[in-house]
Parts: sequence; C-alpha cells; structure tokens
Amino acid sequence: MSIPLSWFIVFATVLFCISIAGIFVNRKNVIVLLMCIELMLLAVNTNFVAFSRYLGNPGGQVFVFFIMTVAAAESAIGLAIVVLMFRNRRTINVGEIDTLRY
Amino acid sequence: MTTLPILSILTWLPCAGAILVLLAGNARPHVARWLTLAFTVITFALSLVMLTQYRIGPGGFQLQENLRWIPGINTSYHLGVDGISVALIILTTFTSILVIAGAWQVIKTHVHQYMAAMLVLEGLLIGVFCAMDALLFYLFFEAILIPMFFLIGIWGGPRRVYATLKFFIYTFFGSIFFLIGLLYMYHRAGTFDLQTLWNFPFTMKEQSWLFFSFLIAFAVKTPMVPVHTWLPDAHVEAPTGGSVILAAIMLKVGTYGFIRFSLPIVPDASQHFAWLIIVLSLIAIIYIGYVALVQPDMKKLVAYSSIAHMGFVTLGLFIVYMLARQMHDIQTAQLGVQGAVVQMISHGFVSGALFTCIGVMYDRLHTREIAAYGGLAKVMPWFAAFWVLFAMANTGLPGTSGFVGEFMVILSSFSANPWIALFAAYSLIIGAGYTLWLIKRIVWGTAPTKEAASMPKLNAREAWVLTAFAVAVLAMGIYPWPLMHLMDSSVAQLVTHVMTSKI
Amino acid sequence: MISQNLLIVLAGAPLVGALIAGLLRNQVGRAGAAGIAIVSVALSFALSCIVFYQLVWGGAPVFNHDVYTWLQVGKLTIGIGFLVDRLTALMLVVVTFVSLMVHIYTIGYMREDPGFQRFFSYIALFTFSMLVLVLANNFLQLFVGWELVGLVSYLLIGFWFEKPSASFAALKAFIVNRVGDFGFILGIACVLYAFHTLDYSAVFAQAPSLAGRTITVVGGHPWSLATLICLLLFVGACGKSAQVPLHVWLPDSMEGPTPISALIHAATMVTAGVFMVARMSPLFEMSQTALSVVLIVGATTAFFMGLVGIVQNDIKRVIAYSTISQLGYMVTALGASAYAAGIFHLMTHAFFKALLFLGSGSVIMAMHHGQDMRYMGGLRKRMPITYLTMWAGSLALCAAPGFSGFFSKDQIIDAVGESQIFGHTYAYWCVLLGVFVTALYTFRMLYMTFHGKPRWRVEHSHGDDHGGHHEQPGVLPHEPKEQSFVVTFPLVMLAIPSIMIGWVTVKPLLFGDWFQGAIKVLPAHDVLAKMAEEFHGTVPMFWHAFVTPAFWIAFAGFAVATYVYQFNPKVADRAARMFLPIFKILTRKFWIDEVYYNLFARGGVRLGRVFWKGGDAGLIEGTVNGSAFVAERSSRVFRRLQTGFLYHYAFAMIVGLILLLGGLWYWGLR
Amino acid sequence: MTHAIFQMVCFILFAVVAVGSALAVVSVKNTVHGVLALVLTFFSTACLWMLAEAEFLALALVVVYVGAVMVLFLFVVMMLDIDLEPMREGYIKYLPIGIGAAVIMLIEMLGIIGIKTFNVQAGPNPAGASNVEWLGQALFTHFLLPFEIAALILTVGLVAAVVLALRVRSFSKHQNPAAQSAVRAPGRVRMVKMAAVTPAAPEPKPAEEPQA
Amino acid sequence: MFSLNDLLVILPELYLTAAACLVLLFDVFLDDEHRDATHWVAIVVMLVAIFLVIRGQPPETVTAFGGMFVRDHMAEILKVTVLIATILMFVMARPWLKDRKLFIGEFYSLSIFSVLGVMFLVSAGSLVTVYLGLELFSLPAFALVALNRESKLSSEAAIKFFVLGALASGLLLFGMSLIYGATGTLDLHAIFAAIGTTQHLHLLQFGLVFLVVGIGFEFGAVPFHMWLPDVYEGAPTPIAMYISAVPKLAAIGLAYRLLETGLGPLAGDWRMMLAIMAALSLVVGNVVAIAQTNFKRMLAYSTISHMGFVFLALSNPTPEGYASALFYAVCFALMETVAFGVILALSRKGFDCDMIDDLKGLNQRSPWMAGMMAIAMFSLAGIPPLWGFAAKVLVLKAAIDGGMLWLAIVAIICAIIGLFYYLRVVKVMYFDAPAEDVELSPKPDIALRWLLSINALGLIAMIGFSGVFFTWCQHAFGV
Repeated sequence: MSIPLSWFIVFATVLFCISIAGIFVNRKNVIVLLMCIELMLLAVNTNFVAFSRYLGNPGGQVFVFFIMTVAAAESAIGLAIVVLMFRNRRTINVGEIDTLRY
Repeated sequence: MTTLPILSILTWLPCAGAILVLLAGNARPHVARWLTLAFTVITFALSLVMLTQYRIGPGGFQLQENLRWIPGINTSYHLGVDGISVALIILTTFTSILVIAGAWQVIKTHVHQYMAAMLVLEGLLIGVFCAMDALLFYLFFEAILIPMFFLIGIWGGPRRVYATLKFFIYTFFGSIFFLIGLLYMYHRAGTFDLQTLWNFPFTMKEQSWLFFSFLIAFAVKTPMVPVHTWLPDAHVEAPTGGSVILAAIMLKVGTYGFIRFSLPIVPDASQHFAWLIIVLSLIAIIYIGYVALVQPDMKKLVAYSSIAHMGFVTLGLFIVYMLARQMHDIQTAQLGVQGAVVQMISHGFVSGALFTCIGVMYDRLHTREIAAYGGLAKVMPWFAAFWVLFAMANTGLPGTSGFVGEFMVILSSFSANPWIALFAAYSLIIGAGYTLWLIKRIVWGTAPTKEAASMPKLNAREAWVLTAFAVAVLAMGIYPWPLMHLMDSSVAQLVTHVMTSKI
Repeated sequence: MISQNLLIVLAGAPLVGALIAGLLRNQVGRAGAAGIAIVSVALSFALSCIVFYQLVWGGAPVFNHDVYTWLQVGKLTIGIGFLVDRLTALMLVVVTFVSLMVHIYTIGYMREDPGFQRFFSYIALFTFSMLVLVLANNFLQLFVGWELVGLVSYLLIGFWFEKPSASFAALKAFIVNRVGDFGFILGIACVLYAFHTLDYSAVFAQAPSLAGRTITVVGGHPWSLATLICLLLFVGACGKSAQVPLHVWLPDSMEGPTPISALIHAATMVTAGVFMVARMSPLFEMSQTALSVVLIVGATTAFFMGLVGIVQNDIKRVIAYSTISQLGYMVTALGASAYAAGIFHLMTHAFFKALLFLGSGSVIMAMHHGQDMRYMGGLRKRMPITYLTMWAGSLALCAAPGFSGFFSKDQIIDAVGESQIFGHTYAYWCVLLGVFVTALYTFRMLYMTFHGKPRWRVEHSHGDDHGGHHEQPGVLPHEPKEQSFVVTFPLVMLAIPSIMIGWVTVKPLLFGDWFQGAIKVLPAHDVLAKMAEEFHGTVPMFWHAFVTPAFWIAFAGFAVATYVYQFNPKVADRAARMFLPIFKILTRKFWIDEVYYNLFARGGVRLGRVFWKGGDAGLIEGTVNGSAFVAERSSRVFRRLQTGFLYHYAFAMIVGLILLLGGLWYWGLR
Repeated sequence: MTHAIFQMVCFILFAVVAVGSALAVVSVKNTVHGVLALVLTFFSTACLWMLAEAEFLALALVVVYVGAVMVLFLFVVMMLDIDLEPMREGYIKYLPIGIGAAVIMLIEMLGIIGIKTFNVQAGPNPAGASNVEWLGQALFTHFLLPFEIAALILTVGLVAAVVLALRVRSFSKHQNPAAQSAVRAPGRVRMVKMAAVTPAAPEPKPAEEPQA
Repeated sequence: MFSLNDLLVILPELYLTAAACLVLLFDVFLDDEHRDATHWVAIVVMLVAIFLVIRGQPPETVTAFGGMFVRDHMAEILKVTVLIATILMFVMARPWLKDRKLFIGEFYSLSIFSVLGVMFLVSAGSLVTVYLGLELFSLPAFALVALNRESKLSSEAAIKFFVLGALASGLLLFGMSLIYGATGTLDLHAIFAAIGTTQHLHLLQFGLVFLVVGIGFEFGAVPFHMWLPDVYEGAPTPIAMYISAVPKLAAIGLAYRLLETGLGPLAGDWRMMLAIMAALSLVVGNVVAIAQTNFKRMLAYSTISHMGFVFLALSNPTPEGYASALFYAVCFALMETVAFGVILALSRKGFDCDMIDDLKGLNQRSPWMAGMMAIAMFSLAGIPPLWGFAAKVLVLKAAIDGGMLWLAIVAIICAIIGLFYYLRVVKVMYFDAPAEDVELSPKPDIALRWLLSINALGLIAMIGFSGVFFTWCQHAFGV
C-alpha cells in the first residue's frame, strides 16, 4: 500500500472539523446534531484504522469495532430521547429548546 | 487527676450539652434553660479545676493533650494552655453563665436552639483558646461563625439578616487568607504544630506575606480599623446575649491570634510592620472615639468603643518590638504585652456588662435610641448605679478593670515613643467624652416619655447578672495581681521568644 | 512607730462608711447613714491626729510600706501602700478635719433632700479617695486617688441630676479633669521611662540623675527629661487644681450642693495638684523651665481669675473664682520653689475657704436655695453667727494681718519677690495686684449679702415649694433666719483655725526644716531660706505687715469695695458702663468657655459626624457593600452566558478546546 | 508503481466524495437529504478503509452503520413530521463563525500534529491474508473484557430505548408476565357444577376464560 | 488468554452484572403494588457489592485480562463511595418516585448498570476499557435523566446531556486515536512507557488536549460545564442527585487513569490546563450561582465551583494531590446527597421543593430538616467543623505544595463569593417567615429520615476521622 499515513490523518481531521462546524452552525434539529456526531466518530474511526494499519497493531481496529458497537447503542438511546422530546414538545428544533437556561 | 483530659472536657462538654438541649425541644423551654445553665455552671467549675491544675510558676504550655488527627498533613488534635489561655478560658466560662442567665426570659422563640447555639459557641471558644495546632485553631476559630450567625440571624433585630451576613462574610473573608498562610507554613515547615512553627526559621519575605495573611484574619476579628464596620452592625442587631459573647470573648479571639501567630511565628515581619499596626491602633483609639461620640444608638456607641479599646490591645502587643528589640527594654515590653492581655480580659467584663445593661433597657422600651431614655437615676436607681460603674470602667477609671490594661499599655508605649503614648492617652479624654455623654443623656436628666419614666425596676435575675459583672470589674481593678501573676511567666516567655530574630 | 493597721483603718473607715451608707441606704435609714459616715470620718480624723502626733512629737520614723502588690511584671512591682511623712500627716489632718466639719454641716444642709444617704455615701467615699491620694507611696496610687476624687467630684456636681445644668457641669468637670489626667498619666509614663519604677522613694532617690538626661520627642531636638516629666505632671495639676487654662470646670462645679463645694472644690480635692507638685519637689527642682511655667501659670491664674470674681453675682461663683485665684497663689509659691509656703497656704485656705463656702451655704439655705447676691442684702441681723464667721473668713482670705491668710499669702508674695527664676517679675506683679482684686470681690460679696437693704421679699403663698426651683428670684416663702446647730457648729469650728492657725504654724512650717525631706529644695532656689534670715518671729511679722505694699493694696481693695458697695452702689453701675469692654470680657470670663465649647465639644461632635458618615459609612461601607453589589451584578450578567441553546453549549466546548489547543501551541510545544 | 498511483487516485476520489457529502450533511435544507448524504459519506469512507486494508471494518461500517443505524435515523426523521422552514433562521448569520472556528481548528490541528512526520509508508500488511482472523484473534484474547462490556452496553441501549420510547397504550394487546406468573389455580380453572348427564342434553355451558 | 484468577479479580463487577440482569428480570414479574421488593433487592444487591469490593480487595494492585482491568485501592474507594451514594439515592428517591408514578424497576436496573460502568471505568487499564466504562456509565445516565417521560424539562435536559455527552466522548475518542497513533498501544502503562521513546510528542500533546476536554466535561469544568445546570434542573431530583455525586467520582478515576497512569510524563502540560480550568470554574461557578433562584440550579453552579477545587488538587500531580482530589470528590459526593436528600424529603406530589424560596421558614416547620440542610450548606461552603472544611484544606494544601499559590488565592476569593449563596439558603430557612400556603413537612419515610440524618451528621463526625480517611486516600496512591 502506497498511500502515506498523513493523507488519512488529514482526511480524518477535515471530517472532524466539518462535524464540529456542523454542530454549531446547525440551527435545524437535533437529528442533524446526532449526525454530526456520527461524522465525528467516523473521523475517529478513520484515524484508528489508519494508525492500526501503519503500526501493524490490531488494537486500533478492535477499538473501532467497539466504537461502532457503542455508537449503535448510543444512537438508539439518542433517537429514543429525540422521539420523547418530540412527543412532549412537538418540536425537535434546537433553537426552541431553551426552557432550561441562565 | 493529671490524666483527666480536662481541656477536651471543657471544650466538648458544652457541645454535648447543646445536643441534649436540642433534644429538649421547642416545647419545653424551661428544661432547655435549666439544662443550659447547669452545663455552663459545670463548665465554669471545671475551668476552675483547670486553674488549680495549672502550675503558675514554670509557665509554658501545660495540661497538654495530643492525638493524631490527620497524619497525612501532620496535624493533630493538640490542646494545651498557658497562663494567657487559662485566663481567657475562665473569662469565657464565667461570661457564658451570665449570658445564659441574662437571656433567661428575654429569648422567647426557639429557646432550645438559642441555648444550644450558646453552648456550642462556648465550647468552640474554649477550643480556640486551647488549640496548639494551627489547623485545629483555625477549625475552632472559624467554626465560631456558625452559632454566631444563627444567634444574630434568628434572634436579632430588624436588620439582622444584613448584619449577620455581613458579619459572616467579613470574618470569613479575613480568615480564609489566614488559612492560605497556614497552608503555606505547612508547605515550608511540614507541620501544623504551633510550637514547631514558633521556632521555624521563615525568611523575611515569607514572614512578610505570612504576616499579612495573619493580619487580615485577626484584624477583621479584633476588629481593627479599617475592617471594623461589621462590628457595629452585628452588635446592633444581635440579641443581648449575642452581643455580650461577641464583645466579651469573640473579639479576644482576634487578639489571641496575634499572640499565638503573628508575634511568635513571624517576629521579624511583625517588627518590620509594627508601625502599621501601631498606627492602625492609634487610629482606632482616636478616630473611632470620635465616631462613637456621635452615635445615636447606644449599642453602636458601645460597639465603637469596643473597637477603640481593642486598639489598646493591638498597641500593647506590637510595641513589644520597639521595646524589646530596639531599646532592649524587656521589662517594659512585658508590661505592654501584659497590659494588652489584661485589657483583653477587662474589656470582656466591661463590654459584656455594658451590653447587658443595654439589653436590660431594650427589654423595657424596645429601642436602643439614646434619645428615648433619660433619668434612669430616678427611674431605676440601682440600675443607674451599675451603668455609672460600668461606664466608668469603660473610661478606664482606676479601681475598675478598665484602668489596668490601659494604664499599662500607655506606660509602656511611652517608653517606645512618647508620641504613641500621647495619642493612646487621648483615649482618656475622648473615651470619657463619649461614655459620659451617654451617661449624661440616659442616666441623668429626666425621662423623656411616660414609658421611660415608668420602666420596671431591675428584677432579681438581672441584678445578679450585673452584680457578678460588677464584682469582676471591681475585683480586677482593685487587685489585678493574681491575674497578672497567672499570666506573668507566659508573657515573659512570649517576650523572650519574640526577642530572638528568625533571620 | 506608725502601725500599718492603724493606717488601714484610717483610710478604710470612710470607705466602709460610704459602702454602708450607699449600698444599705434603705436598711440604715437617713440617721443611720449620716451617723455611720460621720463616725467613720471622725475616726479617720482621730487617727490622723494620732499619726500627726506620733510623727511630729512622737519621733516616729517616716512610714513607707506596701500593703499589697497591685501589679507585678517581671521585676517591676507596683503596690498599694502608704507613705506617711510630715507632708502627708499635715494633709491628713486638714482633709479629715474639714471633711468632718462638712459631714456635720451636711446634716443640716441636706436635711430635706431625698438623696440624703446617697450624699453621705458620696462624701465619705470622697474622703476615702482623698486619703488614698494623700497616703500614696507611688505614682500609681497617686493616680488612683487622683481619678477617684475626680469620680466623686463628678458624682457630686451632678448630684441633682435632674437639673440639666448640673449633669452638664459634671460632665464638663470630668472631661476637663481628664485633660489634666491625660498629661498626668503621660508624666507617670515618663517617670517609668526615666527611672523604671514608680515608687516615690526610689524615684526621688534617683532624681538627681535626671540632670542632663534628654529625650528626643520632636525629631532631632532633644528635650530635657526632667522638664518633660514635670510639665506633663503639671498638666495634671492644672486640671485638678483648676489652673489656667484648665480652670473652666471649677465655677461650673458650683452646681453641686454647697457642702461639697466647700469640701471638694475648695478645701481638699482642688489642692491635690498643689500637694502633688510639692510631693514631686525633688523632680521639679531639677527643671528650671518647669518651675518657670508653674510660676507663670500660677500667677496668671491668681490675678486674672480673681478679676472674673469681681463681676459674678452668684455668691458661690464669687467664692469659686476666689478659690481658683487662691489656688493660683499656691501654685505660684510652688513655682518659686517655696513649696512649704504653698502647702501652708493650702492649709489655711482649706480652713477659711471651707468656712466661706459653708457660710454661703448657710445663706443659701436661708434664701431658700437662692444664690443670686442681687436678691440678698441685709442678712447681718438675721444670721449673726453666719455673718460673723463669714467676716472672719473674708478677712483671712484678704490677708488681713493676724488672720491665717495673712501669714500664708504674705509669705508667698515675699517668696515670689525673692525668687530669681524666669518670669518672677511678672508673677510678682500678678500676686501683688491679686491682693487688691481679692479684697475687692470679697468685700463686695460681704456687702451685697449681709449689708444694705434686703432685696428679697417674703410671700407665703409659695410656702410649700421646697424644691429649690424659683419662679421668681428673691421671693422667699418665709423669713430668712439663722440655721440650726449642725450648721453653725462647723462654721465656728472652722472660724477658729481661720483666725488663729497662722500664729502657731507659720514659723515651724515655713522656716524650720519641718517637712524633713518630704520636700526638697535646691539651695539655689531656696527663697524661704533667704526669707528666714529676715524673719524675726510672728509678732514682728504682724507689725511689719503694715509697711508692706501688699497690705496697702489689700486695704485699697477693701476701701473701694466699701465705697462702692456699701455707700454708693450707683458707682458700680457707672463703672460697669464706663469700662464696658473690660466688664464684658470679665462677665464672659475671657470667652474661654465659649472657645472650648465650640472648638472641642461642638467641634468634636462635628468631627465625629464627618468620620462616621464620611469614613465609616461612606468609604469603608461603600467598599464593602459595593463589592457585594458588584458580585451580584456580575452574577446577573454572567448567567446570561447560559443561553439554553444547545449549539451555544457546544460552541463553548469547542471554543474551550480551541483555546486549549492554541495555548498548547503557543506555550506548550517542546 | 501504477498500482500505487491507482490507489492514490482512488483515495483522492473517495476522500473528495466523502468530504463533499459530509459538507452536504451539515448544510442541506432537508434532513432526509442530510441522512442520505451521510450514507454517502459512510460509503466513501468505507472505501477508504478498504484502501487501508481494513476489510472487515469497512464492511461492518456499511452493514452496521448504513444498514442499521442510518436506516434508524431515516426512520425517525420521517416519523417525526418536522416543519422545516423556521429552522433555517440564523443559519447564514452563524455560518462565518462556524467556518471560522472549523478553519482555526483545522490549522491548529494540522499545525500541531506536524503532518510531515506522518508522511510514512505502511509496511507489509500485518494481517496477512485475513483481516478478520487478525482482528478476531485480538478481540477474543486480549480484548475479551471490553468485548463483554460492549455486550452490556448493547443491553443497556436496549433497556434504555425501551424505557424511554415504549408507551403502554391501553388498547394494545400485550402479555403481562407479572399477571401470568401471579396467577393461581382458582384463576385458571373453575370447577363448575354440572348436572348429571342427560341424554337429551342441550348445549353445554362453556367455561369462561380467565381474563388475562 | 485469561485465567480463572482474572474472574476472581473482577468478581464484584461480575456479580453486579449478573445482579443487574437479575433485578431487571425479577422486576418484570412483579405487580406495581409489590414494586418495593425491587427496591429492597436492589439495595441488598448494592450492599453485597460493597462487601465484595472490600472483602476481595487484594493488598497490592492486581491487574487482570492482560492489563485491561486494574484493581487497586483508589478504585476500591471510588467504587465503595459510588455504591454508597447510589444506595443513598435509592433510599431517598423512593417516596419521590412513588409520588410521581416513576417507581419502575428499570430505574433500578439502569442505575445499577450505570454504577457498573463507573466500576469498570475506575478500574480501567486501557483506553478501550476507559471508553467502554465511560459509555456504560453514561448511556444509562442519559436514559435516567429522561426518565420522567411526561416532563418537558426532563426530556430537554436529556437531549442536552446526550448531545453534549456524545460530543465529549467523540472528542475524547479523537484524542485517544491520536495517542494511539503516537504510541502504538492502547494500554495505559504501555503508553506511559512509550512516551519516553515516541517520535510524535506533538501528536501526543495534541491528543492530550482532547483527553483533557473529555475529562473536563465529565467533571463539568468551565468551559465544558454548560450541560450541568440544565441537567440538574431538568432531571428528576433523584437523578440529579445521582448526577451530582457519581460522575464526579468516576471522573476522578478517569482523570487519574488517563492523565497519571497514561500520560504522567506530560504532567507539565496538563496540569496547567487543569489549573486554567480550575480558575475558570471557580469564578464562573461561584459568581453565577449567586443569582440563581432554583435550588437545584444553584447546586449545579456550586458543583462547577467545587470541580474547580478538585482541579486545584489535580494540578499538583503527586500522590498527595491525587489523594486530596479523591478525598474532595468523595466528600463532595456525600455533601450533595444531603442537600438533595433534604429537598427530596420535602417534595410532595405535585410540589418539587426545588426553588430556594420554597425552603422559607423551614426551621419553624421542620427544624431537623433545616438543620440537615444547614449542615450541608456550611459543609459545601467549607466552614469548619464540617467535613467540607477538611476537604478544602487538603485541596488548597495540595495546590500550594504544587506551587500553585496563585490558584489557591483565586480559589479562596471565590470561596468568599460562594458564601453568599450558601448562606442565602440558610438565611431563607432560618431567618425568613414561612410562606402561608406552603406545607413543608418531611416525608414520613423512616429509611429516608434515618439515612439522611446519618449522612448529614456524618459530615460533622467525619472531620474527626478525616485523618483515617485521608490515610486511605494516600494509601490508594501509594503513599
């Protein structure tokens, strides 16, 4: 394989920054926030995969495996909360969820 | 008998009593009162036992108890008393009885809580005077705030909340820097044990910082100008008992701190900054004297006079350097320190008595306005006699306790510098001014209103309390030698210690 | 030997009397209180006589022992004890005698007063305090007695506390005295600084070592230590003995009942300053400067305060100013190093001034507590004993040859004349002219009171008004008449020494070494020794008087007073109009009271208000409450950061991350 | 060498697609489109992982993420009938801040990491022939404990989702195990007295079913 | 490969896993009337867990599963405290939950799972276990915050908690990935060892920042604190109590494992970061708390400031510092349980006693409760002779010993500001007259009352035993 490691890292970093920008540019709904977090995890995973490959160490890839597992469970809970939220307020607009403040 | 941990008992017995009193509950105020009285009397008796066990001759710290407390930071539950502590403890136990008796009928709501707070306060104050470990001292020093906070806040006057918050935060503000100082000392010396710290060689720079960290705590507590403004408010709003304890004992905690910390631990910085303390003390004596002169509220007036009198204590303590180190006049230096300590005790009795007197009047007319009173000499002749006596003690009349300390401090400060004595002695004039003008307005003359003219006479309980104060004031004034003898060797040791530079 | 127990009883008896009369006043009753007080003072008097006898004729040595240790710090020990030498013994006898007389007199004077027992308690307490002062063997005890007599004086001036003027006068007296004490305590402190002890004998023994010692008070300018000590102590004497400028309290002290005016404000307490300076003679002798100051202050007081006495209408105030003036004479004598003369005048003055006061009290009783001389007159016939004794006292006061005052005052004038100390010329003229003034006001007082036509009238409708409050001055409920035996007896008893005492005492007291070391005079200052050379006995001295200027000046005063007040009263008014500015200065007492009141009392209150409102409430409280306010405000502002929006929260986290990263990049990278 | 260039071209291609679609995720109006863009990002990234010779994870990403999680997302988005229009407010206003923060971050990250130090080539594939075997070996030996914990996490996810989302509707029919287990014999069986058998019997009475 | 011995090491966790599942199952077979059984079973389960943790504790540090799991004294203390705090939560929550029809079995099982997560987290020996423990702890916590499904506030708090939590764990993971990249290992000890030889120190430092952010979030330190007030206010009160106590303890474990065990050689970097966060937390927490009217929200800001104190100690990377931080966190957890316990006891159906003004005149209605609350407040303010004082002393001492005198001074100035709001609670309870229409009487639940009292009085009594406890804490870090 001939792709330098730095390419992967740059790619992951860019993804990561996009996800971060998404989190606070986003004024839409909570689901987009969740998606941004998925994006961030993707960046992390890419990092791990690349490092694992270049270090020749399976730990990174195993870690990715766990991250994906957890992310699945996390999504389930997150979406459940979103649904609950929607039931209570009829909205998931982040700009309207500000009852708790100051 | 020697194995009996008498200091621990003295400290914790009132606290244990407080729990019992709390258990008596709100429904049985009388049980709470008698129980409290019993505890204070027992404590007083035990303090006398302690007095008999204390051997005056050798001085030093005796009756020591030492238990490991937090070995991780090398701090221990270390108690011990020297002559100064013994005197202050007896002052505390004695005054506590009178305070409890004084509040007998006056406090009507939550009697059990009031009594418990008083007992806790007593125990903690005794603890302060016994502590020989810096952290333990700090623990008691600061814990005092809690019962006092409640005493002012629950049973106080109309602006009690403001006053008590101010009191608490002000004092906390002071002591927290002290804590930093303690921790820094630990950082350097590796222990909180006072006796070790006394001999630990701090550098001049360290001493200076430590000095200010001590100063801010003790200056607030004493209180010294310009951090005194909590005191008038606290006094005005506090119930009588609270005022008495506050003036009689709590203020002494600050100056006691100077004796235990500033003087022996940072002697060189104390010497270097003694001028500051002396100037502040003199400002307290004169400036506060003038402020006291124009107070329309009796309690405020007496509170301000307390500040002025505590000025003598700080003055007496800090001229020691000029005398002992610069002029090598140990004799006079001892006189100054001794005078300061005597002034502490005396002020305890006198201000306690004055606040009790004000309380007696407040119970009758429910105002502390000077203008509301007059002609006490006709309305309540015996009470007027007490007033005059205590007022005279407050002005430092010979034959009363108020004279002894002031006299000694003025005498010794003259040797340090005549100007200091000149300003200090101005208290003779201004003190007489504000106190006797007060007397003129409330004791002499005629009653301004019908209510003021028909105040009921002293009842037996009040009379006994005032008599006890009067006896103490006079005894100390006429024959102060036993008290001085008790403290003499300790003072001498302190002065000797202070003599030697650490750098 | 003088036994210590005897002295304890001597000093303690009045205290016991005071305590019983005061604390158990309801149990012992009026008669009991009076009786106990009188018996206790009589006991003191008797013991004083014994002490005096033992010391003077019994050959007893000087007694100087501590009774108990009052204070002990290190090696410094201050006790409460007794020093009984001849000076003390003389004072003891005088004090207890006058006190006893006043006690007896009081039975009559205070008969109708509800505070009868209280009064006895006070005067007995006063006697005790005075004895403490006199018997002191160290400075501390001196100060204790010093202040205690001040306290009792305060209580007694304010005895009729319902009168605003009385309580004001009491306050004023105490505070002015405190100004004196302020100096006094500094003086004591200076003594301690100089000698490291407060014991008389030790201090006096070391006194010569003061020569040449200096102290730097103002930067770089050494002061003589002896001068400083003496001046500071003298400030105390000024306060207690009402010397200019601290004399202002004494006239006002006349608000108190008359017996105490006699006892405290004429005979005993006010002379404490004189006594003290005499006692300190070994120290004062070390300082020329101090002696000069004493001399000038005393002379000034003697003359100018006498002047004020001329224009007073209140009978007691006349005598009060006379007292100040006479005290000035004593102090002048001290300044001239004629300590013995001062003490001698102190003694004679005690008798005749007490007599005058008690006599005036008798008049006041007769006038039903009216004190204004303009409403008196013509009492000569109605009160013969009072009249005669008052005459005796007045003659003594004016130094009429043969009367006690003659011997003492003439010697003072001579001594000042002999003195070579700075200011002696001024002082000499003051004391000399003072004699004229003395005669003038004394006889004015006598004439206005006893001679001429009555200016009062009797109206029976006011018969039940006993309170001393006069709606109309000069209106009496019943005829004035001579008082009872308890009043006249002391008058007579005091008149006797007023007339006679000089004859027997002048020689030993002044010209022998009677005080035997109690008073020390340097040979250079010893004016009395010089005078002794010219002294050829009492009788020649009596005759010699008629050729001295002092006598003729006094006579001139007498003549003027007689002309103006006895024969041609209109002259007085005309003179008053003619010399209006001077008259005004005198009636306003040189405006000293006004200046003091405005400067110190009102000024102090104003200063206090500025400090309070500006300093405490403004500056300090402003800072304290301001910081609380700032905390509260910033809390309100900062809580807005928590907007409630999720993206802001995330943004905050990211910003935190970015900042940490930036910080790391900037500082942390290795 | 051509093999290498091909790999690089592929990498760039997939990376550009992934980044582009990631940008779309955070910027498109319609959330459904956003989810679909995310799916595209996952696909492209899976391809990149393939290039890194992590076949198992690449497949897992497609199967687990795209196949399960994204579908769940899509499901929820469509289920919640969201009014889209008001949600766009302030988007433009905050865009510069967002971009600014992201760019600063990117610069910092790349600056600090020092990309050049990672300009390294990989060695031979440590997994050898089978990436799965390589992973499995590690997972079930060294990473056994985490594996078990992950199982627990899935359980928790299940329980939590049920607790939160399950709404017990009164009209729905469901089992009540508590009631089932609490049932006693009298609840199940009722002894019914019957008349003796008579030939001319009418219909027998049916026993009532106990109510569940 | 693992051995049976490994299983023995994780016996408490193993047991609790089984027990959690059993509780879950057990509850399914219970009527609503018999739900109390779940409650008591859960408590017994926890008690047994405590027993197992303490009894099975080997004297020396033991690792299992190839270093994945570390059983040491620090973990023991944290585990025991977490279990105790959870038991307190169970007991105090029961009446509250019953009143609101939230008394369901899943509450217990989720809580136990969450506790299990903490137990794994604090025993983690590898980045993987750290991450998984953290997730196992926080996922149930998200769900618990949303437990009150009818409440708008509850779901809002949950969504904020969840999103920010996920973001934080994303950042944490990113940091882990970089550290993995730089050191080539996931094992914490191996990372420690690899730091000395790594070529990629910058990468390591960079990853460190992300880890610190994750840790900061777990603690609730400024500026990663924003979730905390909203969650405290919105979450059901018992859950808020749980959130206030347990994550802080977990975070201590997290911080120690990651920062000291893993990245100890980089202490010079991260202690400055912690110090900055400490200062910010102290200032923001204390200042903003003053203006709060909601009691729970006020406690949240107070928590933020207290985390500043913990960081104060952590910024001194020595065993003494860690011991102080551990001491502080334990003490803080037990203080919070009292504060929350009192409002739990005072709440009734339809009335959450969570405004400060709701406590008006409490001393006249219920002096005992007022006393408990006052103890908690004074202890939180660090006034002697309460336990909070000892904790504060130790922490300040650690900071000063670590050369962070300036930070200690910032801390005490903030402590003065902090007094305002603690004292205001006491003032409201003692000096104000009670509102006419509010009934303030504690719940008649015996267990709640006793436990609350013991907990509160413990805050006084513990000052005497601070030495013993601190010795344990020191022992945990090998002093």
